[in-house]
Amino acid sequence: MQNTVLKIDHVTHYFGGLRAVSDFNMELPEGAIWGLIGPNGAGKTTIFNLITGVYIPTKGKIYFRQERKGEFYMEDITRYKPHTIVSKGIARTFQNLRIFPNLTVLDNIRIAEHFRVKYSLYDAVMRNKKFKEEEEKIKEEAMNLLKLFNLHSRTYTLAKGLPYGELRRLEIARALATHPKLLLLDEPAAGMNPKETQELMDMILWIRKEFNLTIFLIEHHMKFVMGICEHIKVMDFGETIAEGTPQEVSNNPRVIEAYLGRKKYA
Amino acid sequence: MKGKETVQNKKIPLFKKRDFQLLVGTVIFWAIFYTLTKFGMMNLYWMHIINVSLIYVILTTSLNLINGFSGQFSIGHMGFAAVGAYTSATLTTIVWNLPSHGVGPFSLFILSVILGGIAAAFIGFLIGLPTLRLRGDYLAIVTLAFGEIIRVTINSIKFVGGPRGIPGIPRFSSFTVIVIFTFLSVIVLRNIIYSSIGRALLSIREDEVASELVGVHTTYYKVLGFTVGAFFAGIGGALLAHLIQYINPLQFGFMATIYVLIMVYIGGVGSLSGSIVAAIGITFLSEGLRLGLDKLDQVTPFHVGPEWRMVIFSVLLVATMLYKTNGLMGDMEFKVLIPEEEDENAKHGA
Amino acid sequence: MGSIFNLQQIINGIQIGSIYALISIGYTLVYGIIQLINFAHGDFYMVGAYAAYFAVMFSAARKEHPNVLIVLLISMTAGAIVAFLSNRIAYRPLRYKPRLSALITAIGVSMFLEYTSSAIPAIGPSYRAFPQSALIPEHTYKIGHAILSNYQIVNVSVAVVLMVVLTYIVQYTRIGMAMRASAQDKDAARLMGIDIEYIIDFTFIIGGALAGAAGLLTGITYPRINPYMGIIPGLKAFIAAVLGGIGSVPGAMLGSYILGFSEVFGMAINSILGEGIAYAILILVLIFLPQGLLGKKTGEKV
Amino acid sequence: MKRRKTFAVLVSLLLVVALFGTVLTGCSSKTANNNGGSAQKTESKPILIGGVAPVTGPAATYGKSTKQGYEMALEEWNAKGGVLGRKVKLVFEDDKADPTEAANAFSKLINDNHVVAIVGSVTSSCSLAGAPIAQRAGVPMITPTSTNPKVTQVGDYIFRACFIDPFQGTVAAKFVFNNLKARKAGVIYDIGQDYNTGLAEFFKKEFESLGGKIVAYEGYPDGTTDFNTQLTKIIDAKPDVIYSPNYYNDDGLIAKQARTLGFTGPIVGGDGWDSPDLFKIGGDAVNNCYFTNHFSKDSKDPKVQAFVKKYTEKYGEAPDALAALGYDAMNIMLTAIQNAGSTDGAKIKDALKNIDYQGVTGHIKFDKDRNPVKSAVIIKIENGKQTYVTTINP
Repeated sequence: MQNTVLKIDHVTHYFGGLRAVSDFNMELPEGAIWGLIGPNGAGKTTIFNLITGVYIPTKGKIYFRQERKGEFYMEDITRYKPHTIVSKGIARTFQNLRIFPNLTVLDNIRIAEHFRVKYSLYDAVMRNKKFKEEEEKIKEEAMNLLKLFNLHSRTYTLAKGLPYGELRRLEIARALATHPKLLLLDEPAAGMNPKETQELMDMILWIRKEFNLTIFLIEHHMKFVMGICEHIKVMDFGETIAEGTPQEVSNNPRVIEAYLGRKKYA
Repeated sequence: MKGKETVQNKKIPLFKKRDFQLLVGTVIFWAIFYTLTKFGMMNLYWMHIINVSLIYVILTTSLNLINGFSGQFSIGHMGFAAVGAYTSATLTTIVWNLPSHGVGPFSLFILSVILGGIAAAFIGFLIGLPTLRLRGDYLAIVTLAFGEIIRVTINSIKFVGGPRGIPGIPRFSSFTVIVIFTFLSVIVLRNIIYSSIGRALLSIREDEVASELVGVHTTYYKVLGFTVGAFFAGIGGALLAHLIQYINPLQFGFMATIYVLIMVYIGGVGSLSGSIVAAIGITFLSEGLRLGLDKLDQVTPFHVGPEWRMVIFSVLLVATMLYKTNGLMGDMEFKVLIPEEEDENAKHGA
Repeated sequence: MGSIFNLQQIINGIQIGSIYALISIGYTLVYGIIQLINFAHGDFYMVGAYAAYFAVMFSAARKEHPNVLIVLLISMTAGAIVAFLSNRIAYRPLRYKPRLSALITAIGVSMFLEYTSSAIPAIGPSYRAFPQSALIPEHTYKIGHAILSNYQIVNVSVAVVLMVVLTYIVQYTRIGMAMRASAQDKDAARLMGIDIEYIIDFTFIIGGALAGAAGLLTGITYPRINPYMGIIPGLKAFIAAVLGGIGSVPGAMLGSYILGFSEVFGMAINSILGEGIAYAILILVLIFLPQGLLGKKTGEKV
Repeated sequence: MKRRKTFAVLVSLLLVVALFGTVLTGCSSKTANNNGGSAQKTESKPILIGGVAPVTGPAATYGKSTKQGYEMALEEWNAKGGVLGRKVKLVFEDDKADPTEAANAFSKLINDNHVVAIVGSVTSSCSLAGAPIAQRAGVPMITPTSTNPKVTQVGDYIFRACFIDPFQGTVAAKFVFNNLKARKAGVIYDIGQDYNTGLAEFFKKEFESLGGKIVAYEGYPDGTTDFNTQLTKIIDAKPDVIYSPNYYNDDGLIAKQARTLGFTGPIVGGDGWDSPDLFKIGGDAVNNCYFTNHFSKDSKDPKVQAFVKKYTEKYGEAPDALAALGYDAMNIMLTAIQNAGSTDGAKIKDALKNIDYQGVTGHIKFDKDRNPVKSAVIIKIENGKQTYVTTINP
């Protein structure tokens, strides 16, 4: 039996009177790649926002696996602030790229390393030995990450000057710079051609291995989801309408109806 | 240029070439004007204007930290300057009763300036804590309101003279003192900006939500930036009090903040160099217009009075903004103000 | 306590609030469409007051009795023209540039209007007595212990009529619809064939006209004008607009009256700290309602 | 590259400006010499007098009158052949009623223009910022209108032509208590201005020590136009008299609003009331009002009559107290230079100390604190006219 990394327990969320997510449950096993699909407005991104603390669920709890002195336990992260959740080890990317446009590629990465920096305001003002060592360290780490993602030639370019594909990679690199245990990807293949999509699939599998991650992703691109995910959850109108392996899900009549009924993803 | 230096494994010495250049530059700047004054070759009026403009450098760069670098729109900056000025002037003038010609226990003066800064920082912290969750113009209006509340409060305190202000403040702010404080302020602000803390502030300006979601404790850093900005505003106010030798609450009203705000935006949001250029440039411009109008009055047949000084000033202000939309410097910095390890000379190009 | 919360003070509050409302509507309309804090707006009000002053003086010089409606029209036109020109010269070139650049030109325009009026000998820096009684002679009415002057009645009723007309324009006319559409989403509005620049001009003209009207009303009620008279009401109106939720017309009206009342009662409770009390109320409201009273809650989309 | 260039440009610009300034030190005296040399003898180069007042910004209205006062006095002296046989020339600077600007202006006049004396500034805050500079440079200075007692305490080169706050407040309280027989007074004053606050405080102190009662003591912030709130409170307290020690533009509105609210008793003020615009703004409401002043315009004194007539002809408006004080301050300074027989600062200062001058605003001698010793007159306003009531000696 694998360890559960993330446990979502009967989570329901309302916006005003509108129920965006109802009774969502999930136990995400360590090292897995899971997918979340569903038509537009089904509440997928809301789930991500609930996990990362952007919203606090109206009902229900979210737990995340933590380690203290070699002992593992599930910590309730339901009411934590987003930055705390990041420091616990959950990182994410965004549906509509949220890179810091007027900062360099390097700074985009270094900001994600920020909370692990160990010097204080005093050290920064004095620019003392401790500051310099720490800065060296995070810069080196950032450079390594940029190399891995083949972005090192862009180190000092302002992020707004990058082509789309590189921005996507930068966003993933930035998420990884927070040293996550769980990576949430919100439509990573959006706007990509088949070749790029294939490369992305390879990259995600490689990231999982390289960084020892658990991955949970939202995607519309069926081929992508079916090709990479071990387990898929399907949502519609805030409810989980089906889940299982790619085969099980693709044969599920409710799923077919949810998609075909809207003629959008036929 | 030195583009081929690689970053990794390069030993960084503790004292960098540019820091050295900056220090030497400042010392030369100081030495020239100090000597000129000492030997009576320097017009004391321009000396006075240099002093005032350097104090504006402190006020402008510190406001730029809040408005430009962390992207919080504050328009109550002179309120903090007021706290600094009043704290420090109360100590030197009322509590310790130092003689007004400005010789005497110099260390007490320095202490009072630092305490002024700390008091301003404390008020900044208290204000920042509840208000910095507001965004954009709502934050602006609350900072304005707090600035005015500070002014109204000081106005009602009899001990510090109420609307009569504090006269007879000892004249401790000499050129040397002001140069040292300005240098230190700029260096400290630069060091903060080129650190992880500065990057956190920048990320908040760029995209607050994304910043929070890559692990930046945005509230903490906003308050921190605000507090540091207030600290230096307090220092600036304290120095101004000991230069002008008189302060009153009206001096720190909304219009005074607007003046500093103009300097920040004319110089360029997010550029320390821009703030320095604009603070010095605008102070000199506004004084230069006095002389210009004197001359104009002599050569033209009709009378051109000092009433027109601010008219010309406002036209120049609008014209500059229309012509240089991002301010004089945009977000560029002078090379000496960028720590070497941060400047791979491709930073704004490529 | 009787002298603090009584009918007289309520009348005073309504009176002050009405003036603020006329100015702050212009603020909020402009803000709603181009997100510009138009610092020069208070000076449009000053221009309106001077236009009315010169109109009355002109007809007085010709020994005619000035027609109130014509004077009102003149001051509204003057306010509108200045607003329109400021937009064309100082704001429009910066339309797609960083938002705060336009804020600085707005400050520049404000300074320009104030200092130029002050420097031109025909206007000058001195206070001028507004010939109120040449326009409308004063009457007072007694209601219980409170005293109401016809100036206050004119003031409030003109303000209310103009606000109703404005609300009608914004809510029920084609151009009002276009204004609301542009405020919602400029790009979408453009795609729908709306000429955004025309709408913005129109908005400035309406805002300027209302400010001009407020200038005349102030002149009648407080017969003293000078080139710097717009600074403080302009600032207060801005605060009122934010208090009500900037961008919302009913919000600006509500904010203005709340500010008017809090000033009156703040001053009545303690005249030294009264100004501070009004600001403190503002801060409290914004801390608990960060979008202002009637502002739209724009939840950040993630 | 661009950055380096900008930096170079900036530095060179700064240096140019600074050197320009440095050069000017020598230059300005040279130009003056040249003027003198080319025209006549060296002695005939004009004597430069610095003048400071706010002519822009919200206080500009006060500065304008004061400046006109300076200019008129100067013209009269020049018409009579100048001072010490030389023409006098006014170098005027604006201070926007802001202390920082005032310090800049004083510094320019003293260090750049090398004026022999300064007349100014109007507000006490600006005078307090300028006085230390004048004192340090040994340039005598006289402020026409700054009433804060602290101004002349800055040093022995600093003089004033007007009353100090305690004097006017005290005189007004005596008049209200003894002559108007009022026992209950309400006070309304601008809390942002030291002049208004000062008068209000001293009025309160004296009135209470005489045995009167201050039933309401209300402030308003700078720039208020609606005083109804404060007045409602004051009038509810049923005072016999309202003391309003503010400037005429506020006082006119205050009187008007007080009358509208049903107050019929006298309203009393200080020299800030003295302006022709008071009637225009206040209309009938300023009837039955009194104020303390330096002089009465319907005084039989030929000096006053001549001044009022000439000023009205020249500027198309009757003089207010600020114009009269500006005029007197300039006259005092020029008389002192004449008496000193020199443009040396120390000598002018000594001449000022011993001056005995009959001005428009009274007979002026200075006490040991360099404040004028002169009596106050009480003016009553009736039907748009000022009438002399009584003189109260200090």
